[in-house]
Amino acid sequence: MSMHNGDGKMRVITYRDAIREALLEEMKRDNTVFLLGEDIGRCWEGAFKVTKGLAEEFGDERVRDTPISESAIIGTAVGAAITGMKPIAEIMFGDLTTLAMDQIANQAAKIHYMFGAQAKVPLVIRTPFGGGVNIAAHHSQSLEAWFMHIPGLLVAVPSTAYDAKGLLKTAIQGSNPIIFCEHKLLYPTEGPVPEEDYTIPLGIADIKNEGEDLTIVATMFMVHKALNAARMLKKEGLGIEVVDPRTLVPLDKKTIIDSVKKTGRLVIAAEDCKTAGVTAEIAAMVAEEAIDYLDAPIRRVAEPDTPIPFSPPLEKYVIPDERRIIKTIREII
Amino acid sequence: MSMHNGDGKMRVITYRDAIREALLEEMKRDNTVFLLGEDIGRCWEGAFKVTKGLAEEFGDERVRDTPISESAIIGTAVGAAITGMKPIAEIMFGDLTTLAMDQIANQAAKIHYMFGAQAKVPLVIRTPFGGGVNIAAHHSQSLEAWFMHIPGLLVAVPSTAYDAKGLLKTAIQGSNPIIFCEHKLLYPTEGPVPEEDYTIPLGIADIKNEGEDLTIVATMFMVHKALNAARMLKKEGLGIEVVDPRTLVPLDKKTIIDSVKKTGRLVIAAEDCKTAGVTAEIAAMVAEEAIDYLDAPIRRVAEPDTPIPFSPPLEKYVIPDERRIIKTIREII
Amino acid sequence: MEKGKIIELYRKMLEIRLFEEKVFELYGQNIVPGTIHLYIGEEAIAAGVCSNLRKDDYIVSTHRGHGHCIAKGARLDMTMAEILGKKTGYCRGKGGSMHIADFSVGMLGATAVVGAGIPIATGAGLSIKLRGTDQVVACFFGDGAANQGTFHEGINLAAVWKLPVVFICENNLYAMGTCQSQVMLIKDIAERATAYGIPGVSVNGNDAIAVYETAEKAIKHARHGNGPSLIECKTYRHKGHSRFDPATYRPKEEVEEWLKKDPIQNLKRQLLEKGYLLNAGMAQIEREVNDIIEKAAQFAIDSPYPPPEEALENVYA
Amino acid sequence: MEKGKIIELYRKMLEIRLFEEKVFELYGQNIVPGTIHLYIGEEAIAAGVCSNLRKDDYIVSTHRGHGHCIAKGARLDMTMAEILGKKTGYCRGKGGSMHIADFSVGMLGATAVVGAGIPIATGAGLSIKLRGTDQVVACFFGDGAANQGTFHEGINLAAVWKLPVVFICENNLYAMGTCQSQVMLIKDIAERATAYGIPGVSVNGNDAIAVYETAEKAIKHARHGNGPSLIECKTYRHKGHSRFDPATYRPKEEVEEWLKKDPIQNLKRQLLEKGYLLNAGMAQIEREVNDIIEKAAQFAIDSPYPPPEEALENVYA
Ligand SMILES: Cc1ncc(C[n+]2csc(CCOP(=O)(O)OP(=O)(O)O)c2C)c(N)n1
Ligand SMILES: Cc1ncc(C[n+]2csc(CCOP(=O)(O)OP(=O)(O)O)c2C)c(N)n1
Ligand SMILES: [Mg+2]
Ligand SMILES: [Mg+2]
Repeated sequence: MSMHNGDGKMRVITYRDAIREALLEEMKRDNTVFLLGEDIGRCWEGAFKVTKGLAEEFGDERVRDTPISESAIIGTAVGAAITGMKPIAEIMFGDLTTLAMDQIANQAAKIHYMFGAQAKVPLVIRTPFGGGVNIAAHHSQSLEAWFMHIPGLLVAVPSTAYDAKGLLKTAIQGSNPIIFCEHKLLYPTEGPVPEEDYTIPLGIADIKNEGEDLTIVATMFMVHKALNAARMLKKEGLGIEVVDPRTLVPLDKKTIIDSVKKTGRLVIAAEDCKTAGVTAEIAAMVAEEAIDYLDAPIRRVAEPDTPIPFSPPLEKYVIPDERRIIKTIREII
Repeated sequence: MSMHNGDGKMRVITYRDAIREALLEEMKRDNTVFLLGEDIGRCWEGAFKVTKGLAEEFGDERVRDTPISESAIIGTAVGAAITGMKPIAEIMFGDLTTLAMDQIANQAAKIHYMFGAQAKVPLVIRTPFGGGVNIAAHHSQSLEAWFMHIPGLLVAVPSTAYDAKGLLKTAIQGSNPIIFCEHKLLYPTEGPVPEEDYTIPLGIADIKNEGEDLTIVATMFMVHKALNAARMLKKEGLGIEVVDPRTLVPLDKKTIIDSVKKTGRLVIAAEDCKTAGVTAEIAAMVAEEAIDYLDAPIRRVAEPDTPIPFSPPLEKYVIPDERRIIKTIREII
Repeated sequence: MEKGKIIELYRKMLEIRLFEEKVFELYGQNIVPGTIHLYIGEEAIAAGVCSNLRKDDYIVSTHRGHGHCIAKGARLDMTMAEILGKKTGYCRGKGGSMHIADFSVGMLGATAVVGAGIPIATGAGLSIKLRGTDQVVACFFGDGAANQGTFHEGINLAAVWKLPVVFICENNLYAMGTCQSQVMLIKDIAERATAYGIPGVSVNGNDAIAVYETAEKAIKHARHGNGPSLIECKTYRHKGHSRFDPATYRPKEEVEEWLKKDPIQNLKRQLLEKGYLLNAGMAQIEREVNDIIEKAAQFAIDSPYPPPEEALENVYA
Repeated sequence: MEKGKIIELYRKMLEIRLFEEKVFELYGQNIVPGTIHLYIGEEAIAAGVCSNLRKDDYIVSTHRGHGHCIAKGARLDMTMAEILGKKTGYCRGKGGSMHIADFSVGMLGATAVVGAGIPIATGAGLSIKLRGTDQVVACFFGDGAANQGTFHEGINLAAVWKLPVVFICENNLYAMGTCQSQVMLIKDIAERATAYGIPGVSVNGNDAIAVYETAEKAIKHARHGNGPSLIECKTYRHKGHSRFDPATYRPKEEVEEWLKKDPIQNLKRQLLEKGYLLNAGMAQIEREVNDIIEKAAQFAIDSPYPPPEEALENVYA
């Protein structure tokens, strides 16, 4: 884990609380910031309780419960964003961004460009992705790759409480639409977070573990599985470098390539379906820009191309885990 | 151009007519096949006139004009498909699939799996992608990569009249949901098409030009630009092999890899935005499975990550052309 | 409504109630994976509507779908097995509670995407029209779903094409923690039928006979080629929205008032008053229902999980 | 409506008409890239509505948006330049006819996705409410757009939150080749307001004064914090849907009848009858308008295209 640069104190808090703190601090700092989404208000406080206490703190006008109208949630946020506000929209499950794809891809992401830079769209879309809690095909997907493919949109994929808070604050302070991808299983995970104010710039990868023998680029919950794998392999004397891009757009190609130059071996691990997923872009980028430094084929660890099944043994089988990471590493080392 | 295997006569017809013939023949063969979409009926006959004459031939019940309700178009098609019909839904512009992404990705593609194979979803979604006619950011995108990333969905990307007809007939006769991607600029292009009945299996790439020195995997309209580039480079004595996958799901990895084994050099050309696009998956696949055969970095020719601008010189600048293909080839040869 | 039918209706409702209570009990034992949306309190709707349907008619269901399954005639054991993620479940464990289906009885599936079933029901209606049969589709969805774009697009299309679909809005006043008045200005969702030029009616969703009779009319209307209707059934869920929801956002008095309106107690009272059933008959039905539910639960519990590699099957047909 | 205002209204409508005729002429000369959706025949709506708006009020527009731009006060030269794809256009050539915007006069942009502007207008209304100003949003869209999910979701949300948005449905009876009766069973789209609990009214969209007065009421209603309304303006496009559409799907008699109801001839007649303007005054206005349009066209024609590399700019702010 990279250390915070400031010299302020750290506390250990959850990823969930880190996100909530970012919302809270930015709403205090800037009264054009407001939240909208389904059941984020005082009755429910978010399906994952991320907005706990915020309606009490800021009132129902700034923490707005909406109807079940995903398209209108994003469309409304776009309209507010281009007229001076800074909306933060929550889509309750990442799978439901499908209902708002026109507003996300065609409106939010393109307005600044299409209108010749007359308007800015400072819009944050928060949504949880990922499987592992047995809620099946409509509530477990990881769709980050779709959003990487939309020019004009930024994509954040924090894996720790520290990264989540710092990146979210940057996102809120920014001027561009950004999809802020959270992971259901990360919410309760804990990590050190500074007491003082801080932000993390977009597009700076974090080397979560240093190593000389192989590079794993991992995102979201897979970062932790990669770190576990790295720990296990360390016992065998293998040094695995775990690179967490933290944002997919912009992507910190340099850190990834530098790591590959050092280790000569690359595994990419993400939880989404393999074909045309997050791992594809990173593999392609390296095959284009750093192939000569590779001493072995690139390997991808991802979900097989199936919907997420419900039954626990089935779900466990498709979501990549430490064993698959280690098995994959052994294939090329 | 690969030749048709039968010994029947060929005629030269347009890509548009080839698609129309496939629709016509399959509607004749199977009366559960029907069409629905905006303005596909007798008043307009499709925004690109693909359904010309079909309402006259089969009546308004089987060639159904719909309201401007993309989500209901696909949802309705799904409901019909799981109850014994074979709908072919047209989405007037590929950019508007964004409005139906839940029905496409979460319903059509997942129903067979989620319900434990109780239901089949024999649904064809036809839609035109691509730029080049100055209709800007909301009518010019190429979003094939999104669909590749949806397990349960098939993806066809025909580049010629011959491929379009043969693949569409296979798609209609099949039992799975498939997105049949057409390209606006291909509609008027002509090519030989057999008079007799034929189909083309999914997942079989076509080597559109043989060569020893470099492989270009190209899709849709880029196939033709790649062929032009190959012709120009032939004069310099360079043999460029142009591989057209014809379907992205399933993807004919073997033909691609065999070509790379032969040439040792790979350029991938598609019209969509580069990041996390079609070219990413193909590059990643080769970097995983055939990296040792490469004598040079993989190169991708794709749109830069921008929305499609309106003004002709701007649009021309972002859509990859022969010059960019040749320039890219020279970088690695 | 004749006596025999009412008793059947009662039995169906009881089946749903006791099934759901069993699910509740099992998840107390931690053997139900994921989340669960219980239908307790809303039984009169599924049972009242589906009692009008033939086996070859269709229904389209929601995340709160166990009651719909049972009312349409799905087997209790295979339903329970699916909810437990077992290989013997309707979807071989791939779907679970939120994605259950039984095509053999015309139950075209639940979807966990709120409102997504509406155009699918329209499509089933279109299929009926094109195939020229006289089947009917009943499409269930909640008050929350009535604010989805698919409600608008799906119902409009069914209206324009005069399709045999009955749209049934189960208005339990809440969508998760959000009460209806927070998200729409109208009181009766049935009013939205006006926008599509089709009949719309609100009915007491806790009165099984009223639901039955209202649905009967709409289903006949549809079966005779007169197109869709919208029926709003006012009801209430007795439990929280899902597994861990204590539902503290609902005023106590409101909850109490509605618990008094329990649809099963309602119908039971009527049956006893009319002398259609005596206490002994009641008790017997309860015993019988209890019995098949115990068996279903045991079947589900005893069934194996699917082998992990099955996760890779059935992506394509 | 007072005399001066009516004359202004007339001038605005004429500006739109002659602008569109110029566009038509220019694309005959093959210097308008892409497709074009002309507003000819519908001028009374944009002009009638926007005459009630302040400069700091907002509008949201559609693929048929030139009239909205001009009515809200956008410059003719920069509008024409955008349509021609020139660097001097409002969007530096990046947007074109279907994606034009002038934020300096509160024209928040056209979208080429039918219906997509509706929730965006709701969002502008929310922004007004949160910022506590007394601005108003007018949101234009077509009859076809009224069948999009966004219509339902966007208007409902504006209703629930009582936002200052006036939804204006320009019902020109057709969406491309599809006539209204093919895609909805109701005659008056204004009826759909009922579904959201807001006022809905249908008005003759070819009568500029009627549009003005109806919009005036709705805009005041919104400005005073009483929430949104839906106004349906019945109208007709004189030309085809887009560039190459001969519009043969429309019955001849229908076309002829509507051509007689030309909104500009209508208002001209009234102005002459009331003696507000004499023939000479009319002619002078026409000359003046013609003049600025010629200048605008010349400006656009003379302007350079953007340098190609600008395609890569402005993806992010
Ligand atoms: C489109 C969509 N948005 C949000 C959710 C999350 N969610 C699941 S159930 C539910 C509430 C549904 O309310 P309603 O339609 O009234 O049905 P009820 O649960 O009351 O039966 C929500 C918001 C979802 N599954 N789908
Ligand atoms: C969502 C969507 N579907 C389809 C289209 C293609 N299209 C462009 S304009 C149009 C008709 C729109 O009709 P209407 O809303 O009545 O506006 P009008 O053109 O009559 O002014 C259609 C179908 C589109 N741009 N967006
Ligand atoms: Mg509800
Ligand atoms: Mg219209």
